[in-house]
Amino acid sequence: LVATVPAVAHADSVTVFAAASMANALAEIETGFEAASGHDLVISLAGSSALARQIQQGAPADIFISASTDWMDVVEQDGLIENGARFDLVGNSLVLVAHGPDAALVEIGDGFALAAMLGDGRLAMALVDAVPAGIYGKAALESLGIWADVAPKVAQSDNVRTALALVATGEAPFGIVYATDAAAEDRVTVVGTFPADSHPPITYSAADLASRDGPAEAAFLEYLRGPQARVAFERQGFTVLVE
Amino acid sequence: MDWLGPEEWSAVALSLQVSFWATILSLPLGIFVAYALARWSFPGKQLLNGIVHLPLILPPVVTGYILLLTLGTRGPVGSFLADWGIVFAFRWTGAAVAAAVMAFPLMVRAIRLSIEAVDPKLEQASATLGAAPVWVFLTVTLPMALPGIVAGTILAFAKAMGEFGATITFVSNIPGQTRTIPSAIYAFLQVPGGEGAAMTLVIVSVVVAMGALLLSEVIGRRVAARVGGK
Amino acid sequence: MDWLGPEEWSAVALSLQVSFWATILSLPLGIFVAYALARWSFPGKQLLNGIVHLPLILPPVVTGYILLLTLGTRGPVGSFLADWGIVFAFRWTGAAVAAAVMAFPLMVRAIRLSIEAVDPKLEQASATLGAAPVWVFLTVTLPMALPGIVAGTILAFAKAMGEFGATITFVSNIPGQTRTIPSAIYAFLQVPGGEGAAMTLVIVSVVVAMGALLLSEVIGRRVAARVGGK
Amino acid sequence: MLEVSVRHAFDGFTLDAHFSAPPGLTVLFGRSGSGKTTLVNAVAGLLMPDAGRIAAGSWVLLDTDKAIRLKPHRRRIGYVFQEGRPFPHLTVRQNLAYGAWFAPKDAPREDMGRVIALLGIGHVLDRRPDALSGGEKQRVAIGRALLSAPRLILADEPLAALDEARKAEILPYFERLRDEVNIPILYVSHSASEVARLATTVVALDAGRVIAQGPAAEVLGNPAVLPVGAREAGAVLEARVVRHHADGLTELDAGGIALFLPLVSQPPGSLLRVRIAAHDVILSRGRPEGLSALNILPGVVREVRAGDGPGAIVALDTAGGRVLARITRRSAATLGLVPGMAVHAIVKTVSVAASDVGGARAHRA
Amino acid sequence: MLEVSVRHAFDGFTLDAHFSAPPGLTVLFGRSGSGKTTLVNAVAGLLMPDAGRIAAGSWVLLDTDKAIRLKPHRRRIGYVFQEGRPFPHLTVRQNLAYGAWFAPKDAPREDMGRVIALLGIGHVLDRRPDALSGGEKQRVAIGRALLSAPRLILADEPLAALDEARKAEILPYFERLRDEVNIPILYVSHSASEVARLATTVVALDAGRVIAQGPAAEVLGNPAVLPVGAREAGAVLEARVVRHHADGLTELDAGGIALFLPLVSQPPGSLLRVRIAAHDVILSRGRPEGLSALNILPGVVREVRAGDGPGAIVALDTAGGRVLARITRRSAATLGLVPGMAVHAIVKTVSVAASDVGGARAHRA
Ligand SMILES: Nc1ncnc2c1ncn2[C@@H]1O[C@H](COP(=O)(O)OP(=O)(O)OP(=O)(O)O)[C@@H](O)[C@H]1O
Ligand SMILES: Nc1ncnc2c1ncn2[C@@H]1O[C@H](COP(=O)(O)OP(=O)(O)OP(=O)(O)O)[C@@H](O)[C@H]1O
Ligand SMILES: [Mg+2]
Ligand SMILES: [Mg+2]
Repeated sequence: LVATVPAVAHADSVTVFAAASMANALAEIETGFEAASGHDLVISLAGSSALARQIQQGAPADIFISASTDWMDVVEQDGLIENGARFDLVGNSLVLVAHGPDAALVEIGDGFALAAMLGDGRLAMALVDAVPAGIYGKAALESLGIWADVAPKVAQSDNVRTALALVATGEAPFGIVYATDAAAEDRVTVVGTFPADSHPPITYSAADLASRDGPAEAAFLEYLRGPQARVAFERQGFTVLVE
Repeated sequence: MDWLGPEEWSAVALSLQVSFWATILSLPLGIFVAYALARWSFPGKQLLNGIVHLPLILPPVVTGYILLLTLGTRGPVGSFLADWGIVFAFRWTGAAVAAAVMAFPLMVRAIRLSIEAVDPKLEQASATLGAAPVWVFLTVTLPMALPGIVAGTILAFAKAMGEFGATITFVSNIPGQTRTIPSAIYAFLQVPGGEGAAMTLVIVSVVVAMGALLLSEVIGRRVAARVGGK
Repeated sequence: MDWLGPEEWSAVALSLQVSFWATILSLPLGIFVAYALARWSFPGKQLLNGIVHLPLILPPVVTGYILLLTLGTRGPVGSFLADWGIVFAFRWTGAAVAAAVMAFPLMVRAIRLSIEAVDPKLEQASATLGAAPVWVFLTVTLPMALPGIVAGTILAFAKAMGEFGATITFVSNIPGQTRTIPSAIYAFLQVPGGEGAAMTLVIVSVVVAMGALLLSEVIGRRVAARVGGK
Repeated sequence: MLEVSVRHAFDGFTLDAHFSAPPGLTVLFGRSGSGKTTLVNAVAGLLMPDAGRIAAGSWVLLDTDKAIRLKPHRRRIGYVFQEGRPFPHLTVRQNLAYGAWFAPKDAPREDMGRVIALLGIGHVLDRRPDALSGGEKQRVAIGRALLSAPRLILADEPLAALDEARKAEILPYFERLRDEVNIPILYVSHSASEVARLATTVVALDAGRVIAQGPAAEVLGNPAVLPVGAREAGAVLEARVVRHHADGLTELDAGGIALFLPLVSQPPGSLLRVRIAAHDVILSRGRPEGLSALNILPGVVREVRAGDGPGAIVALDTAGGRVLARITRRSAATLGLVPGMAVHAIVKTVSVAASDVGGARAHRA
Repeated sequence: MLEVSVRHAFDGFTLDAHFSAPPGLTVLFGRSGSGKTTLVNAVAGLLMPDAGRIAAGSWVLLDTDKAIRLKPHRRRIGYVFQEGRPFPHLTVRQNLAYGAWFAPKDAPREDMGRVIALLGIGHVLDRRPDALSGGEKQRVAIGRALLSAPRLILADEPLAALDEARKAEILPYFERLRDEVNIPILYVSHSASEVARLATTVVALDAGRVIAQGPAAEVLGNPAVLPVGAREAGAVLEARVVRHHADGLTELDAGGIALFLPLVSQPPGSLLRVRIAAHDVILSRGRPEGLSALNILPGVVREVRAGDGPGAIVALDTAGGRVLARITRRSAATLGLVPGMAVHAIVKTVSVAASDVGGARAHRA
């Protein structure tokens, strides 16, 4: 049971614990960063809750990118973040998707007739009390005053991708997912976008963890804020929040 | 009992219901498949064996997704069944199907092992006494394999109680319909500070499953005493 | 083979490594526990039986979380072991532990069933011939229970290959360290466009597990022929 | 008429046996490992032989040439296995009732109570076989087969595990099956007295082949072919019951010669088969006087055959039939026995033991 | 000296047996279900009885009063099970070698090749028990027990599944174990000839209790206590080999009386035990002439005991020892037998059969 992380003379490595929904963007960033810096980037992708708990339990992570600000708060309260080294990385928006390539668009506003549109069908969402996309979606429906009507028709998945799959397969006629996910799925149509003020801002935040500091870590934080990373995030449909 | 809210109680009741039916209804097929694998040789036997084990090998999400694609209302099997009024999507019946599929390999393995342990000489004796194969099976093989059937059933029940990934992927999490204990626990664990509520449910599910386990041990001991000698 | 990138190959290799060690190293304990449950009666037997079945009953996330809390670097057992240089947290060894724990009930049940099917009269015969209990076990019980041991091992291996929830919760999803096939599949499924890559991995894991299964059937048939009569 | 012709090769053992058995009870006789169980299994359908034909009259159980291979459960066989094989998960009572569940409802049926009483297993009916003694298990196995309303009984050393007294109780039952119920029986046995008493026909097996077959008297009277040693030679006489005497003896008439036996239950007039073991016969030149032996059969020496050892078999024609005497070569010389010489065969009453007396079923078939 | 005292209650059956056996071979004799196997299991340690004490000399196997309960594997017992119980997962060869693996390395050991030859299982050594005949399985079980270098042999009807010829081959082996190797043997048997030949002591069981015990001659010579029917009564004489004759007979001397037997292998001078079954003896008032029987023992009637049936047992003191004759009451009356009367016992040479001759081991212990 020997640690297998090799000690490389010059190149350093940095371990990033990141929400799984960042996988594509981070894959692109990894290639760019490793080429540019010569450092090694290790990315562990899982749910934010699992990652946060692991960090609490002493995971060898240098940087945490959370899809939920709540879990970032937890990590911060435990004093696991280097002072001030937390920042909002990217944002996302919430959309209503419908099954089929050419569903009619709808106007999303106060009291819009989502419940009626659903009929006997289900509204696919991520877990509304647990998973960020679900929490945001519920908040949006509440602020639009239709949660009470819609709630009995909601089918909650353990993550937003499964919710999307339910719509894609037609199992559910509508779903609430991130714009980033909806964009890449041909079998669904984005029929509307929730107003940004209808839910708390959807923010992926990043933090430098209070662990070992090395040159690679600093370099990566720098890269994350840099232009190449911005391109990568935007290509996946995120809005970049760092200046 | 105020330490469990009504939603949690409904999750507990639903889990029991789902696990019970998942287990009971898959038992006949489980016995049949176990017997076929234990005693017959036929083309495609290894394929059948592989398919039975698939849910064990695949990540539950994948199994759930496959179920969704086939048994969903738009899926080939699902749409056919829907014409007959049998719908699994977003119903507790779908949760039962998911649990049954996930538990099936465990059930089959246990039963198969027990069937393989039945001495064919006793089956022969039964045949000479005029019992047609189906009667040999019912009067000798099946009762002699009871320990494995009990074990397989309990294993399947326990697995069904704990099944989460395939269930939530296939039938989502709808309170009162498909929100089983594991779904509820998962949800609690996703939010900071939810550990306490999750732990309560963990305890409930452990107690229930332990009860089933104890019952099975008692039945198992009776059965073993009856099958005798062993 | 260019249809799998180096990261995926490393996940495949890691899964094999993790499953292999998880299975092999838990086998002796599995046999011991199965024997104890099958043949001894002792206070706390039902408790042991319950604990063994726990990972089946609990959602994998919970099991993973419990492992994280106990075997993590800050956990009571983990920190103790760390003093001895044994670290599970965020290592492939931890993934192996998670897989072993999750697969353990399946392994124990299969072996236990087979041990229960061994005729105690043969064990008695062995004892009269001078074999001390441990030798009775090694020369009679164990070889006669081989079909169940093979079945249990393969079941455990298959389960280990498919294990995901507890693993990712306990040891995260670190490429080359703890990213097994199921974790990789999960990561692919969390982003748009990852389905193709996920499917490739699903196929690889199915092929590997089917290979193991076929092997076990072949071994099983040999063993059954040797144990004879059955 | 049961016709059996079976060829089957195991690794290291080949069974190649052909015989036809007239109605009644056919004993398979042969050393351990000679293929008796294998042959019986083939008849039961538990072994599908490489080639062969098995038929009971027009009822064909197996004909590999015609690809007829009746499944065991269609053969309606009552098979008493050598190892018993009671069902461990059923009580003795359920074991006994088992066969009846599958028998045609109109099949002639033995009375359960009678069989239980006969086998002496009334006190264990509610136990499982695991809590039975070896002999009790075997008796349950016998009962189970008998109660299944079989069309053919196969019994593989059914009485080997039993004591003499118990054997003596059960043997008459097999006789009754043979004579009254008229079920063909294939019966494996090592015991000459069982053979003599029960067999209509004896088939002697050795190394998988039939080395002798024929009526019991003939095969057992022929020490040259008898596979298990000359001790078992003997003759079987037919005799009719004359009367039962008050002192517990039954007087029989064998072709005009009076024979005295311990009381047998058959009424006067019935025909019996009486086995006289060759080694129980003493020969005397003159009519002996003042002996405790009651049965003295005058006869004429037909043949004197000296064996390898010190013994000789003397075949003797009496009015009751052929009698064999096994004496020493020295005695044969001393008495000057030659064919044609008149001698007396002395047989102690009690030498004709209970288990050697059977209801007669002529082996003329 | 093997002392056994065991009390154990099953549901519906209670074993309450006490006996002490001198060195040599002790036969347990009794009807099916009388408790023989249960008793043997208690000695082997497979059944821990409710109460009891079992000791071989100073070596205590069980003493419930002192809470001594030796584990079976510490008892060094060679147990031939009634059902054989060969290990199905081992070849015959491995089965035979099994016991040797656990025997102390310096324990006196039988020669494997010899045992294999004796049992006639050389051709099946590489097979698994499943491919053996019933008798072959039993022979493997015997071999396995004998080759385990045991300090005590328990044999539960070891020869029941075997034919006469095979029995005759194996019996001398048990004699040798009894006499030369000096291992105490507890031997369950239904066969009077086995008992007579082998037994130093006979323990007769009935319904879980010892109803008679003592030297073989005494128990077998006492039809009143013999549990399995009067047919088995007989006397055992000790005789010394005088010479072997060219015509295949061996002349013995039993207290001055010449006895002729088929050739026995013991050299002149050896002491033999010869069983004469009561039903093989004919009594004559005068000295008979012109008979084929070679053995004529003059004697004096000691006792005439009439049984329930038509038979009577006549005990007769001859120079060679007590001889029993089973005759009819009618003959007894006809001959006017009364104690003190001089008669001749006529025994056919060959009535003293091979399996009834044993190397002598006096039962004086
Ligand atoms: N586990 C048990 N429970 C109840 N009764 C039992 C049990 N085992 C044996 N018996 C009874 O004890 C009696 C003696 O059994 P045992 O096996 O000692 O007989 P045995 O003398 O060996 O007979 P056999 O010659 O038929 O083998 C039988 O009546 C049997 O039914
Ligand atoms: N499956 C098998 N494979 C190889 N040989 C076998 C198989 N079954 C039986 N034999 C052999 O065939 C021969 C005949 O066996 P069978 O059981 O018919 O003998 P048997 O006459 O019934 O003897 P017994 O009186 O000992 O029961 C034996 O030598 C046995 O070893
Ligand atoms: Mg046989
Ligand atoms: Mg017994």
